[in-house]
Amino acid sequence: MSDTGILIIFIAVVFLFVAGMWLFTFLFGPKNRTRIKSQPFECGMEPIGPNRVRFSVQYYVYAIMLVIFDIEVVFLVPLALIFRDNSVLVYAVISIFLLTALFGYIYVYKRRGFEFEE
Amino acid sequence: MSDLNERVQEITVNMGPSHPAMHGTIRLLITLVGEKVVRCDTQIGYLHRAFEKMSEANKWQAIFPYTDRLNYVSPLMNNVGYAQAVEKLIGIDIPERTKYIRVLLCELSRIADHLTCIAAASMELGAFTVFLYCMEGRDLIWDRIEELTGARVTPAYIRIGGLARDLPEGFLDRTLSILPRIEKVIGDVDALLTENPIFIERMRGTGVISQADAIEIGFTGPCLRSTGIKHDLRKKSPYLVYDRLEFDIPVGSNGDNYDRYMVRMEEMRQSIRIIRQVVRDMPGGKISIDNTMYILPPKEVVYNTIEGVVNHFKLIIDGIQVPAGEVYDATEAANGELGFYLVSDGGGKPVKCRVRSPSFALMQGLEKMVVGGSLADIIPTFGSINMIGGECDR
Amino acid sequence: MTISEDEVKKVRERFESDIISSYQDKDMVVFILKKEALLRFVQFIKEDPDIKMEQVTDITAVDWYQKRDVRFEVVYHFYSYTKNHRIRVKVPVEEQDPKVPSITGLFSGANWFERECWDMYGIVFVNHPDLRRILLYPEFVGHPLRKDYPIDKRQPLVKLIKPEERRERP
Amino acid sequence: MSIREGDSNLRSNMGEEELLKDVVITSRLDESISFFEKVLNWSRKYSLFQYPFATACCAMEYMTTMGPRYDLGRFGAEVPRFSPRQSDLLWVVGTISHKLAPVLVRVYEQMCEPKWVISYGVCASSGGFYNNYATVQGIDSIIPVDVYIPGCPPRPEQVLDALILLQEKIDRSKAEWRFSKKYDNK
Repeated sequence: MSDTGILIIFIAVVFLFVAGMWLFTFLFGPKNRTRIKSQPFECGMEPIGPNRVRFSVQYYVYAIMLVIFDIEVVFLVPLALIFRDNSVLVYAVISIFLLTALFGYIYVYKRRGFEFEE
Repeated sequence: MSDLNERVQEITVNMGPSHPAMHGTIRLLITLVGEKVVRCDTQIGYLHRAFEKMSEANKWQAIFPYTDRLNYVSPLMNNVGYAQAVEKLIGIDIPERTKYIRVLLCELSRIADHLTCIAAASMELGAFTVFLYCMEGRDLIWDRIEELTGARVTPAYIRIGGLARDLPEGFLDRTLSILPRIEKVIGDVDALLTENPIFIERMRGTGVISQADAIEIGFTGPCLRSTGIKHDLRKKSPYLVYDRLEFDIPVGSNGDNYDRYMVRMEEMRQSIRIIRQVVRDMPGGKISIDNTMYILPPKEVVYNTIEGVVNHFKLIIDGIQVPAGEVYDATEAANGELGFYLVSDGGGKPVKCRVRSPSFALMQGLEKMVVGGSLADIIPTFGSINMIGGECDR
Repeated sequence: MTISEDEVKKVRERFESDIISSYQDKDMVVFILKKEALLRFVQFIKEDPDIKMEQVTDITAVDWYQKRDVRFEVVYHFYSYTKNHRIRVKVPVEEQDPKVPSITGLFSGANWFERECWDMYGIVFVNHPDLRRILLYPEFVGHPLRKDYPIDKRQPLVKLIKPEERRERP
Repeated sequence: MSIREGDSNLRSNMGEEELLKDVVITSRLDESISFFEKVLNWSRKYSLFQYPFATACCAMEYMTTMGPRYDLGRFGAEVPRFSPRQSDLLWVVGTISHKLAPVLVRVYEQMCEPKWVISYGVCASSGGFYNNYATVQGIDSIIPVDVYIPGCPPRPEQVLDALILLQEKIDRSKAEWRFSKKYDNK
């Protein structure tokens, strides 16, 4: 089996698995949409007030920073696995990558993005 | 960043009755700005089962099963508190052995109460292992209570003027044998939680209450001792045989959740110490007063003599004739001062049987402890108050 | 556990006209007081250095329905941590105008106890911060702990299914 | 509670001829349980996600039932899901007061369809000895209930037995699936 054959099988299995799961839940779950069931669950009480409310922007900033530094780590792991022969090239690539991330870190630190105001 | 925060709107969150951390019976209407709590309207009453109305409809000795279900984590303490108040109203004195047995049962229930509080509080912070250890520890205690009284959670074992029955054979040695195992459970919980950085981060400095606020709101029990006030009714106004036992009162320093946790852990060790002393010098003798005006005559008298039958019948039908008057008697229950205010007009049923429950006063202070903190701090604060629905809503 | 004789004398001659009677109960001194003097009395026992009541332990009411001419009696228990003694203050309240001044100004701990007393007995605590029902739901009509309220008069919020219909569910 | 051996109406206790005796040979489609539905019932009965609606003293006994000694996890019903959306077994544990009744009805309404209710303890089943103005006299007056557990509080063994009874009830009942029943979506 050539490489592409295995890839196709893999994709087919994934697709079948997902389609099967969806089909099962669609077939076996009886649907009974009532008014109360469609309301949000608030510990057994009627929901109070709008839930679309303007909250502080620092949560948004926090989320963005998480994405940046998380993806950065995600890239490092395969890099370390593939380049096992620790040649200079590997270190060069990694250091360039980390340096750019470091600049971002310093910028956010200077703009006090990390302080979380209560 | 501060200039970005003006136009933040408040959101009202409903931490309602059916919430895993709210023990099913408390509704907090919390107003948040971002994650900071601005207002917290505590609503109770979801487990109001009309204890007073039922006690006015029942006879004096028939109220014991209702007192079991006040603080259902340490039911024997409510029984002892109620029985002691009625005995004070009538003016009878119970034999020595009964006093020692009552203290033994109170301290066993106190350990079970603190174990349950720590189990629930730590489970809500994610430490499920501590929950399982504490449940195992509590089962050991409930085995002894079940062996003695027949029921695990609702014993109804204390009677006015004595006890339902005497200790079975070898009960005291079996009680002594479980103490090291409970100490091991407390040691495990201690090792798991006390120096755990996450636990300290969540508990230290959250839910703080000052001494002045604590006294004025009516805090009693571990929550008051955690603010640094050395107040315990077992020492301040000793009842039963607490004046003959030596134990000391653990006191916290800055009234936050961590201190409440440490006070409860230390109190469990003191209770074990008390139990050892009680078992060591437990006197012999009978367990009930023999004035059958107030207590049911023994079974052989009832079955063999006509007076016994009449006496038994009269007590059951008309209830114990408590002389007119009123009394307020407070005992140190697991959560604080449990007071019974009884008013009698000489009949078989109380005119009023009021329970001053510690959880009711503690819940008043929840707003003061929670406002200003973040939303996540409500869970450990509420957990460490150890509010019990039956006792708070009666 | 009881306050000493001279303190009782001091209180008595200070509130001569307002105290209906005061006596030594089993372990506590009891003062029966007129409604009007309650605030001044509580202010006095809070600030007086000898008595120095620091905590209101409990506020409740007793309903002497058809047993006394004055039907209600609001009962306060005070406790002092430093002196370790307690007193009980009883305030008779007629049925026609069940009003008592609220002491939440002096003791913030009295807030919920007064709300419960209003919820259960219908005794209004004048200028209490927010006098709402605490144990029962707002739609509840009447005050259940009064002796003339029947014990099983239920006011359900949810439509109850009749017993015979319950069995049909498959 | 039924004693396991002596209980005659349990399928596992029946002899060969008895099993066939009460099998209704039905020609009507909607009464018979097809093999496909038996598989569905079997999968549902051993993976019950529970919603512990715990209020009063029975909650203490419920904690020990979930605890290490009387482990509820042995019967496939151990995972407590605290949202009605992800749970299909509602444990009503303890006294339900009239103030809490609307909350219970709402939680029951918001649970997804193949749902069962166990009323845990006498207070939930019939109001217990709180026959007064504050307590609902039995939750079957507000929501349909499948299994009642007597006892105040019931011993953990009773609770496990009730769970097995519910599993047998699921086994015997017709399985609901997407087109099995027309719901009038009110």
